Amino acid sequence: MLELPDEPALIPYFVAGYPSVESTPDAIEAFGEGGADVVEVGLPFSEPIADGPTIQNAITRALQNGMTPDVYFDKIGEADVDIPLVCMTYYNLIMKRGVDKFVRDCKSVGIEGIIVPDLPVDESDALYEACEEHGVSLVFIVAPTTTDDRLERIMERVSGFVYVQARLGTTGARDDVSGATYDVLRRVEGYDVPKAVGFGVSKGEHAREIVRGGADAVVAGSVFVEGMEDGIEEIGQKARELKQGALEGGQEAPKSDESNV
Amino acid sequence: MLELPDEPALIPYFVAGYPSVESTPDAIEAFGEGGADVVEVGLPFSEPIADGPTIQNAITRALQNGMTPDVYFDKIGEADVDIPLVCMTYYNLIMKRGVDKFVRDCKSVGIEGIIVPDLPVDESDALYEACEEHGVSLVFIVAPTTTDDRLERIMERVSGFVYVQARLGTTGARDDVSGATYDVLRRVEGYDVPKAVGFGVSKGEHAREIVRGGADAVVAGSVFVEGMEDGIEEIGQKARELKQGALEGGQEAPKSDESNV
Amino acid sequence: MSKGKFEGYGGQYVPEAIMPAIDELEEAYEEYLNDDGFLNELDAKLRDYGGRPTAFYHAPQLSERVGTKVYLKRDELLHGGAHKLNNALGQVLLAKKMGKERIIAETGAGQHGTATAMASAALNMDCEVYMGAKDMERQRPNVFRMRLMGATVTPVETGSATLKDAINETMRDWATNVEDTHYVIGSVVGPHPFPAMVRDFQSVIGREIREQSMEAEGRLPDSIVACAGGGSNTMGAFYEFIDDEEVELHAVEAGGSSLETDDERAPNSASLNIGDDGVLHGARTKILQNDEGQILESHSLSAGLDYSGVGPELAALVDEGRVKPATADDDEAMNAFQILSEDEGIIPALEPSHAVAHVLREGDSLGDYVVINLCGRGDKDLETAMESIGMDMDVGFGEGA
Amino acid sequence: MSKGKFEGYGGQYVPEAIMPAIDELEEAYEEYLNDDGFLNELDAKLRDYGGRPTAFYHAPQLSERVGTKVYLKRDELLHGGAHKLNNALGQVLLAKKMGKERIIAETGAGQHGTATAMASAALNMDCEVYMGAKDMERQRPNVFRMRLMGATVTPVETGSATLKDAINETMRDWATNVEDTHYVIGSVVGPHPFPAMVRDFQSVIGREIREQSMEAEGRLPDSIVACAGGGSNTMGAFYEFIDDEEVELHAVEAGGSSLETDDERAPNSASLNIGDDGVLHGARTKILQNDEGQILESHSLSAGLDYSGVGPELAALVDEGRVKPATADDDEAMNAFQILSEDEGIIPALEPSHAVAHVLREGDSLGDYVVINLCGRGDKDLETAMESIGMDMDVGFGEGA
Ligand SMILES: Cc1ncc(COP(=O)(O)O)c(C=O)c1O
Ligand SMILES: Cc1ncc(COP(=O)(O)O)c(C=O)c1O
Repeated sequence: MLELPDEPALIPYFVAGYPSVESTPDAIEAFGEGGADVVEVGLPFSEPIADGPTIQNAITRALQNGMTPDVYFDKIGEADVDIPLVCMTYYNLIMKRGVDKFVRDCKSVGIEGIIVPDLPVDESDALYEACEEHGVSLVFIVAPTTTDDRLERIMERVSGFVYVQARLGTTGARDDVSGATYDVLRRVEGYDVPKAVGFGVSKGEHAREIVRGGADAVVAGSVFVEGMEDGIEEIGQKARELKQGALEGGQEAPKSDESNV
Repeated sequence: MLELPDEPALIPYFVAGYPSVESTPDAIEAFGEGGADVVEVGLPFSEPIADGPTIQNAITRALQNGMTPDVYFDKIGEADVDIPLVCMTYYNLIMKRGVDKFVRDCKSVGIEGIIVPDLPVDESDALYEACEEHGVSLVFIVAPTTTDDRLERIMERVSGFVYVQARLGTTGARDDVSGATYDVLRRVEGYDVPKAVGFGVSKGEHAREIVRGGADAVVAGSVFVEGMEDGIEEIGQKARELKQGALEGGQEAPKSDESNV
Repeated sequence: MSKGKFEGYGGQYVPEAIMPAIDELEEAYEEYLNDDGFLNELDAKLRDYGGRPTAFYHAPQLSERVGTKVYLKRDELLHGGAHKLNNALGQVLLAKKMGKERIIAETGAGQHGTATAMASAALNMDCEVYMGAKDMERQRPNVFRMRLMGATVTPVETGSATLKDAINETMRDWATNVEDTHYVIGSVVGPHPFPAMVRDFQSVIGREIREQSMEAEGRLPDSIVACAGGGSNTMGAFYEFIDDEEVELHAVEAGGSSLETDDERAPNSASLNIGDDGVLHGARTKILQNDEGQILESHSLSAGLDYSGVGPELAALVDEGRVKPATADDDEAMNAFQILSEDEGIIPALEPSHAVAHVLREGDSLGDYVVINLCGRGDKDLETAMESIGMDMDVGFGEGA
Repeated sequence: MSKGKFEGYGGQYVPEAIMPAIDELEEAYEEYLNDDGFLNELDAKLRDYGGRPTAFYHAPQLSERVGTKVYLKRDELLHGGAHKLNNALGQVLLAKKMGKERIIAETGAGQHGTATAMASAALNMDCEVYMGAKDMERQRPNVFRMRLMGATVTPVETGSATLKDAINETMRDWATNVEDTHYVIGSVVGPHPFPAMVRDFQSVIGREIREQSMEAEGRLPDSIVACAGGGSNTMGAFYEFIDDEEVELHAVEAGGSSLETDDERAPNSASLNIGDDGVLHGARTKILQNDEGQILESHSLSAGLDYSGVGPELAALVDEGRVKPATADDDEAMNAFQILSEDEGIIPALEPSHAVAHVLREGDSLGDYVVINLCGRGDKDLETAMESIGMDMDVGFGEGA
């Protein structure tokens, strides 16, 4: 099962197979060296309805490059890192492979958590059971629009961390932190699971604000995918910036015990 | 009032203003010299629904050349011939000028008959009265489809000659004489008015057959209009051919007294 | 002996060869228009094939804009997209009863030709449509539609190679093949009995308006507004109400680019408004002509109104003061086309856009309750509109709006 | 907790952000679909604006050709030219009742976008339509129609820049603006409650068929045949008859150029026939996918059928054996398009041409009395047909037939 560190964590995301199939393990390693605490590795699906333009384009390119589930597991297996990995993909790929097999394959290459943006808790029975059985965390997203009763149900099943969607819309780097972020964080703060905030995070400053606002981790994707064309060093540097911001935010934040009242 | 000669007559038709406005009186004279007994001079109307392609095109050109009713009467007035003239036109031009004035203008330039292909006897009251008053013949067309009661009514009003339409359709030179011609001739033979056959006559041979079949005259138009571009001499020669055919037909025909039984 | 006159207009100014066929047609028409079997058969075709009754729609946004209650009589929903089918079905069925084997028709933009091709296909009759060669070039999709439906489309190259010439040519075909052929005239024009017959076949529009109006509003409208080319949708909408003096009848012609004419052309099609007495295509009526009686070429943005004559009965009704003539120019019509599209999501043909334009201009002076006869849909006019509205609407193509 | 399942198909596979809106929609839909006020208002709009009931036509020539009695349910006569308006009016009216201020929709060829733009104009709502940039190029007239009716048409440049991508993009817009925006899905696809709701809005077709069938023939048809893209006209025609086991229900998909697929594309759109279980656009259903679960690009001559998924309820009905799946390929559809045009003077859209093709092929094995759901007219397809039928029909242009 997935565990986040005690200090504010950075969870970078990128698309396996982009910019190339070969670069996939390197990218994971570069993130590790850049201070990432967990790496979310996107398995590309042809209809990425929850993703913004940057990630959509990366997905299209990754598919053209020949990225498939088999190749995905192979390449991830090649990566030499200690930090836990999370698989982000759409449900059809999981269903097609067979839910149980998919989870086992994840486990076998060091993937300890799964996020499926088009699988709300209501449809998650099969995947939840397989994850439980194989000891893989199932991460759910909580959105600004999530109602109280939905939140309750999500929290019953979530493990590893809860993915707090910082704003309505799709993935994509933004220039500011949405006010909605703090509202959602406040609503989940009573639950005993780490909170990771994503959707729009692109700067150290964002990371700092978000962690100061009560998050345990920040997720950033588009900003890394954008940098990917420029080479692996770039993403290491961006990772350091974000991790640094998160750490600073952690020092400025009220103690979680206090905020947990 | 219009009178045909005793011998088989030739009635050529052409469009005033085609090929040029100036050629109009010359054409009339050429027909006279070629042996025509009456000349039918078409006053061009923009919507010649009863005419075939040859005459339609001549009409379009004549209008472009500036032929108008005023010019028509002027030019006809310039022609130096002894034979009677007939005006062929569509009813709107007559109505627009004023029926009475139109007939008077005809009379004043030596036009002794009027043919209006879109004016069936049923609509002819006004024109009939004006023609009667000014001593101009009103020529009607009898078609292969004309019913007995219509024939009766037409024959009550016709004068000068009755225009026997040789076939269904529109004006235009044809290669043979329609069988319908003889049927119609037979139906009108009991009436005491000269019979002129038109629609499709183009050769001396046709003229001969038609007159042999009982006609007193042949009307030919398209064949002359076609020849008109080649110069005035051409039409004189064609006229002679047709007149010759008609005369031959007359010699071969049963005496009209006999056929009138 | 002259027949089918409306206060002197109308009559039968056609070649003798056609007269017997016209007499025969008149007889058949009089027989069948009082024959329940025929009428029931026609009604069934209009319903099951054509889609009658057409809807009667209170247009809320347009009403608010105009400041009076506006209903649309939705003959654009008729099969084929215009009121033309009412007449084509009636005539083709009549021709079939008469034992004719062949249908001919003229067409300008292709609407009447399409309706005739449809009716002929539905009733399994041979069909040939004459169309100006120039019009064929401009209206390829309609040419294709007619051919798809099995009609022969024959180009007419004479004259201006447009509607007028196609009518002339169809008359010629008829004069040639009159024995087995029926000429389906597309509007309330031509020799008697066509104006009366086409009116009768179209007057289902007005009968439905009366019934739907009573149901929707419990009363007759203050005004009925229709565009007039030849005037068949006009007479179709009006005829039922001639004796209801309290209902104003507005016939809106195409004002084109101007009401000024010269010796050869009229930059409009406003024969009811500026035409004068003459004979065209078999009938005496108001026509656009010059001082000598030559017919002027008419013009309008909307092909269906682009005609130099108008139905004789409509001419008579205008002289009597029963029908009020009006015009809307090209720009007003195009503007009305856009307004109705945007207000109600109904893209009208450019022809009835003239009627809409009149209502937009006259507003509540037409009364509290106005019916527009929306006699055709605008799909056929999208090209024209794209050209006319131009870049404003077009600029976004392929790059967001 | 999973909802809206049809034998395991269906469900709600959407981002969490949208789930509350979907729950809200489901509540509203359940409330209003039992609300007489709402239903009466919708019925009135369908009648006065849309032109319902649509005709029910016994096609004599086609029947003779097929050797069995064939009726056409004429939804091509609906305002806009296809059945799509039934659903668009229903959803936009529902959204208005729910207090939404903005309508969004995806469109492929432009039919559903046009219907949504129409309904939005009629009900005075803002409307934005997403359309693949490539589709916009190919369907300029429909883009123009939507813009005329006041809709914003936004090109989607991602992926293959066609329908699939437009759906993805509309989902994204919805996920962003879900609070004041309603997404009008155009077929019986997407997450619950869309498949059930769209079916309910379309099922007026089947209710009319029942009534008209009893009136015309005194009994129900032996077979009802409809084309299936997403399957909304299909479910609309079939739903009323699910329990009438004696009525065979045939869903005809686009066989395209071949039923063989490779790893990236299906040269067909036959998901009911050759697709398998998967999740696409919010629902579990039969989809065209490769061994890894990537969605295959579908293909069909007819843009409206060109979709890689199909409604979940239809998938379930096929598994149960209640609905018989079939295909007609591009050539058969084009042939049927021509035959119906020529036989009856009705030019069908290429989509229902597939249903016609099936009837032409199967003949009287479908029974003595067959109804085809003629869900759209072919005006939009004339270009495609001109290209495909080509010179044979084209050769005469400008030089006589
Ligand atoms: C939609 C529409 N409206 C009007 C007309 C004009 O004809 P009429 O004046 O006979 O109604 C046409 C002619 O094609 C037409 O297509
Ligand atoms: C005329 C027509 N028929 C059918 C369809 C396919 O949709 P469905 O399968 O939902 O009826 C479309 C889609 O645009 C269409 O326009």
